[in-house]
Amino acid sequence: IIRVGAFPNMTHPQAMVGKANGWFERQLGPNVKIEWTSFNAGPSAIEALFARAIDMAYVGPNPSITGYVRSQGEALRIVAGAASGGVSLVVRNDSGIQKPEDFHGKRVASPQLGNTQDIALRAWLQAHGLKTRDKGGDVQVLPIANPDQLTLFLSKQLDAAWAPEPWATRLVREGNGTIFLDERDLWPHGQFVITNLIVSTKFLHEHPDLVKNWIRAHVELTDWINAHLPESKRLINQQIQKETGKALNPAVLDDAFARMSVTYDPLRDTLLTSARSAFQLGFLGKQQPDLSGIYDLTLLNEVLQEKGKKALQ
Amino acid sequence: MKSVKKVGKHVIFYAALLGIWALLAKLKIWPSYVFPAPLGVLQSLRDGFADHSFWIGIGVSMKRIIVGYALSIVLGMVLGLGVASNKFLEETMGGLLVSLQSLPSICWLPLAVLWFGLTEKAILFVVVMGSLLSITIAMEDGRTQMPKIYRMAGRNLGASGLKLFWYVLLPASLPFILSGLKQGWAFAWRSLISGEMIFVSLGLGQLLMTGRDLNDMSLVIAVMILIVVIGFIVDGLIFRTLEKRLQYKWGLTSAT
Amino acid sequence: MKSVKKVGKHVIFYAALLGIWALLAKLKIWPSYVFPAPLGVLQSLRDGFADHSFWIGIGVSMKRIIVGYALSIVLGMVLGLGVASNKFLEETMGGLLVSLQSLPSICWLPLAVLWFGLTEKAILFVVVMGSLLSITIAMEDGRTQMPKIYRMAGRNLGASGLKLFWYVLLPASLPFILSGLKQGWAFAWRSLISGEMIFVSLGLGQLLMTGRDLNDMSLVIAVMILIVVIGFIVDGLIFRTLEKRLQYKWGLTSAT
Amino acid sequence: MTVNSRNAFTPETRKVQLRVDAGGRWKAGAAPTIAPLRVNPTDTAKVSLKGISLQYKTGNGSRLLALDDINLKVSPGEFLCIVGPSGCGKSTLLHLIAGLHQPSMGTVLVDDHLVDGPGTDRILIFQELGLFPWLKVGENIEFGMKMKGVPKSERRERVQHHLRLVHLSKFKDSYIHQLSGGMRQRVALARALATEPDVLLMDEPFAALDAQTRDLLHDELERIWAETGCTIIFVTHNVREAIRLGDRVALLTFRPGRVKREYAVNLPRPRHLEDPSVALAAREILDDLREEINKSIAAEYEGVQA
Amino acid sequence: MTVNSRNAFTPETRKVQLRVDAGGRWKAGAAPTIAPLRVNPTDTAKVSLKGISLQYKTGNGSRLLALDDINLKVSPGEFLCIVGPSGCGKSTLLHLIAGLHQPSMGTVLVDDHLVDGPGTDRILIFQELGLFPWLKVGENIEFGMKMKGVPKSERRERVQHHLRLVHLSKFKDSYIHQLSGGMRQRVALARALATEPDVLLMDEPFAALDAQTRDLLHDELERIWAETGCTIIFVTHNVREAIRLGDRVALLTFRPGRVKREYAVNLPRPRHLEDPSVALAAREILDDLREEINKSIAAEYEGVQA
Ligand SMILES: Nc1ncnc2c1ncn2[C@@H]1O[C@H](COP(=O)(O)OP(=O)(O)OP(=O)(O)O)[C@@H](O)[C@H]1O
Ligand SMILES: Nc1ncnc2c1ncn2[C@@H]1O[C@H](COP(=O)(O)OP(=O)(O)OP(=O)(O)O)[C@@H](O)[C@H]1O
Ligand SMILES: [Mg+2]
Ligand SMILES: [Mg+2]
Repeated sequence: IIRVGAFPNMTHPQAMVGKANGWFERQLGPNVKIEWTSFNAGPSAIEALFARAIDMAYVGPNPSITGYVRSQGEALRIVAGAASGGVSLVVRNDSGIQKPEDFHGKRVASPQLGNTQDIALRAWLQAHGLKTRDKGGDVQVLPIANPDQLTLFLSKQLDAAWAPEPWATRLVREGNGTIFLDERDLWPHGQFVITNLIVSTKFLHEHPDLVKNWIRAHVELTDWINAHLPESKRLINQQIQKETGKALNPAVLDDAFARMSVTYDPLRDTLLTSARSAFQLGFLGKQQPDLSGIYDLTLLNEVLQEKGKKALQ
Repeated sequence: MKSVKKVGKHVIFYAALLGIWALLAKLKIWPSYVFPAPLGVLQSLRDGFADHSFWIGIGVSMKRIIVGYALSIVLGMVLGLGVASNKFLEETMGGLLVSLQSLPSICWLPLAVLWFGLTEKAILFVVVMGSLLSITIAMEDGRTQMPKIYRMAGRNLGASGLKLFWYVLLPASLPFILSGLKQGWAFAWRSLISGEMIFVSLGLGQLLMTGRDLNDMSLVIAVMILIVVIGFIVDGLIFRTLEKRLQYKWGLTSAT
Repeated sequence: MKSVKKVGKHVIFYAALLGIWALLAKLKIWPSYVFPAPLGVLQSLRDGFADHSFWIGIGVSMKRIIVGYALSIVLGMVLGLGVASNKFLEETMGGLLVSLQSLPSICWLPLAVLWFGLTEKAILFVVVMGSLLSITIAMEDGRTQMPKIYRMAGRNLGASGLKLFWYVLLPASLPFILSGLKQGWAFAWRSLISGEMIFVSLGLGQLLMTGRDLNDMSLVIAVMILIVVIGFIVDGLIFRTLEKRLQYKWGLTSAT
Repeated sequence: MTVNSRNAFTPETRKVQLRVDAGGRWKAGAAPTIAPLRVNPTDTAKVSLKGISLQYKTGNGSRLLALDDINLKVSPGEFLCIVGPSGCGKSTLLHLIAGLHQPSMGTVLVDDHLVDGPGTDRILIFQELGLFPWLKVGENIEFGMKMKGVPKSERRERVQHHLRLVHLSKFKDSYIHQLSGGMRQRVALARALATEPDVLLMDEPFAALDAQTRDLLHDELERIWAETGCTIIFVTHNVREAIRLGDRVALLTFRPGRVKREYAVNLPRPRHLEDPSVALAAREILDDLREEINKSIAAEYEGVQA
Repeated sequence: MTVNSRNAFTPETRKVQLRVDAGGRWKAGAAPTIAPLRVNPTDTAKVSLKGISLQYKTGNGSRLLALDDINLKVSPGEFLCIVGPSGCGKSTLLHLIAGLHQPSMGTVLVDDHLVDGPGTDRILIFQELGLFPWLKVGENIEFGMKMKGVPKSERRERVQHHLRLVHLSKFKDSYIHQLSGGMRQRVALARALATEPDVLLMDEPFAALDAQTRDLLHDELERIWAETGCTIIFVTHNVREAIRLGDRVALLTFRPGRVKREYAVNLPRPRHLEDPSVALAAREILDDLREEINKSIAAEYEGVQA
């Protein structure tokens, strides 16, 4: 048995497609039973992992880090990447923002205090010489749940938002916004992690073969998705519809997908960089967390080697 | 005759509500994404029922709420009995009931997952934790605020211990318990919605979450309407019936 | 003497709870990051108070809960009066009270943001919507389930309309209202926690959310303890005092 | 020696008259004491009940006829006592006059106006008292005046006065549950008297009082009645008390309640409960009553066999 | 002609004896009717109160002494009536014997056992009745037997029997609020009698009944008492009723309640309420009572001036 968690969300493409077309079942064979659980948010998934209710999960980098730190490195390991990109800074069209300096005195939202986007936003502002209110400056950073961001865009109470997909696209389409900045532009090679695959340490030790098989299927599926994008998007939407009762607008899905990429590369550096700036901004506690052990890419590299692909560090 | 008139009143009332709503939506004070018109919500309702997601949602959630609520009542009463019968428990637990009941369901989620894993039981646990104490509070209030004469008469006629509780204290505090059952029902629903956030599980809570996550206000309102309608039916079938019976027995309504 | 004994009982009770908790944590059935030991929570409490975040959280949340709860009571009573005095409202609204109260706070968040933006008012709105109907339900129950003789005696002595409500129906249903106030208090807290999730607003709800987002169980439990302690104090200072007064007046306690 | 009662009440309109003969003994049933009922149509009545009947709903749709075709006229300033077997509908009748129930048939007129609700002109002392537990004794007595809008200083004075009347000054600040049964009854009495109604409806107001206290309160009630000229309808199960107080006594039949007979009480006031004349007068009514009770027992056995 | 009461009660232990002389008239206060109280220490008492006093808490810490140093012995099978002014502590006394309150001082013994709680051997008919509104009349009557564990078939029979006794067979399935005041009182009576207690404590059980019904129930009560040999302590404000029923009448003083005097009633049974001998006997007690009431009125005026 292997129990896997994921979100019914487009940033979890492998999970969505895999569930929809039974990819993992096929690849892992009839002896392995797969139990999927869908979560609405990272903390619940980590909670479930902590409680040993699941063995494996597709989650964002932020919950992975907190989960790792919180358990003093005991509970989990990142074993592969899943998706990259898909985050943008959207400004409201009539907010008058044209260039970074225009952010003075504006209200900018991030989804949650101290999460990846929040940190990226703060770091970006800092890099452009803008100070947030809590540091004595005049840019107001407001952690607000994504749906509320849209409402506030519409009621003109918010000037900009650092938002993940599909929200960035919806802010553009429905909230009268424009992409001011695609976060990919800030990173080397235009890639940074948005979703990765974590495994409970215990499970990893007890069933390395299962995990390895999973990673193999995961890598193959990633390649398949990239080769069959329209089909994949259809499957993703179908699966989202099935789980939440509501499909995404296909146009939104298309736009959003264009701003992200599906990859098995965990993009280790981007996570560590992000964690570093998080610490510098005062999150993640008083001591610099030691994230050295968060990755366990041995299995991924073995798989890649088998396939004759380049190993990752 | 009378019931025709009553139905008429209801029709007028809901028509008026709908009218105001439609008017507000027409005025376009707020964009329709945030303040959808009745038609949009109707569309959502139709869609939801058409693709079965509402039927499934209602079925799944109703099952959970019924089981969870029933458990709450039983456990709430058992706890109430415990508090009532044990002076030590009364003095210590008694003062904690309200404050424990104030804890939001979100506090119980981690424990639910920890103890029950990702199962229906975890959701039930959240529902039970959310409404159980509400029943106990009502029982306590009933027990301490009912006329003293009933307890005295019961004891005088030889009731004591469990018998006194079951045959005297409980029925004598029924008006309070009934009120508590209503409040408990509301707590149970709210907790269920929280509980269904543990993992994606098809219930109405999930639909509500989806609506909110997608900022799809028509969906949110459609689910709200479902919850209200279910509540209305349950209220009418169960609480009002119980109340009427009680009012008849106790002579709280006019008899002419 | 008596109060010394009572304090003693409390000490024993809480010590026992703490003991069980410590024992469970010691046994390491669950890893400490899911089931923290008392010491870990104590550490969180100390940290929280040391960096003032708990003080601020308590202050901010207390202010909101007091204002919101007070508003709920007033509005709940006004609505209760409306329902009580108007047959049309009674027949139509009356049946909706419980089901509307069942709507989780999450339903009100979008409206709160829409109408009040990111202000304190939005949070207060959520609190009020969360607890207001609970008070109204209690008033309705009190009004319909109190002994008929009080209403008859009041009318006989010349009370009618608002006077009847204020001088007879309200005091006569006070036992129910008191019970409703407790339930309303619990609803208010839960709604506050939801409301504080709208935006970062320093309150205890925010702290709880942070704890949950960071999977920091010690922080979650620390905040839970704060909420329980606040509830305990409020319960003791307000509800118990009111209850004792009422019990004394109505002669519900032993007089010897 | 025939003595007319104090107030302007015409004995001819009554069915039965009770008189004392020269020797101070009662002659009951003798020719002159029974006169046909002649109602003068121009009589202004304070309270008049016309063809009143009332049904109570009992379980699953069945009904109980509590009062059946009651016709009664009470003149202004009259003191009418109502007696009858337990459960015959006396309290129900007072509720109707107080406007707390609506009759199933017939009309209740007070001052020739149709009664369709309570009014401060008619105050009822409930058999169950209906004191307010959330108010102190003094506040209970004050309540009716407060509702009427009597100014505060006057209210305070009248509360004091009525407290003294019922011997409860010391209990002004007590709550109801701190009183004994008889004390509660006296509070209810004081509460009703303090509002100074036109029509006072009293439902066994002295049932829980000891003999002496009741005697004293009889005197007080009589005095107040004489002073204020109010109309009193007084329900009691104590026939002597009815004769002690009433200008007229109406006897109700066993379920359903009908007016079986009315007695004009032509005894000089002040009367006393232990007066032989009162006792003697009570005999006749008691005999009548006995007949009714026997009916109830017959009904009982019939009920069991049915 | 001195007639001893029916049961084995020694008249020497009473302070005052009421007798009827050969002419059927009362001699009260004459030398032989007053005898010093001689309590036989070996007497087995069914109920004995020793130095009982009871304080009620009233507002802000003050206290009201309701009973003060009550000493009373009730022999097995005795019928003791207690009379006294309103608010003197009669109900309180019964509550104490029933074990519903604890005395502030002194002890209550029943069968030489200390009373520290209610017991099914002592059933009290409350002045406020305390019927259960959630139960039907029949179920109310059944309640005590159910608690005692009487088997169902027997219960049903006894319910029927007692319903008939109080003439309420037709109301078996009614709820309490559907009954009149007097009917409720009869239900309470039936409920108490149905449990067949050793000691029956009755707090003005007939206060709301019409004269005839009360007469009938007096007879029934007397019959049951004679048949079962139970001990009855009967509180009433009606002195005649006390003499009609009691072997002995204890008169309590006005607040605080003390035993002012005890009267042995040496009248032949069956007695009747309207017997001249009963009326005559009542006189003496009434005079005593009057004294107490006057005290209460004096206290009243004092209270107002203070
Ligand atoms: N709320 C009610 N519902 C049904 N029946 C009722 C109700 N109230 C009274 N009754 C019935 O109506 C009849 C008359 O009751 P009522 O209280 O008027 O009698 P009453 O003459 O005052 O008797 P009592 O002297 O015992 O007080 C009784 O048979 C009683 O059972
Ligand atoms: N719960 C109480 N708290 C305070 N005082 C009380 C309480 N109950 C009774 N009392 C007082 O105790 C005294 C005796 O009351 P009790 O009811 O025993 O009188 P009673 O003899 O039964 O009078 P009645 O004939 O009027 O029923 C009264 O003065 C009363 O005010
Ligand atoms: Mg009556
Ligand atoms: Mg009493």
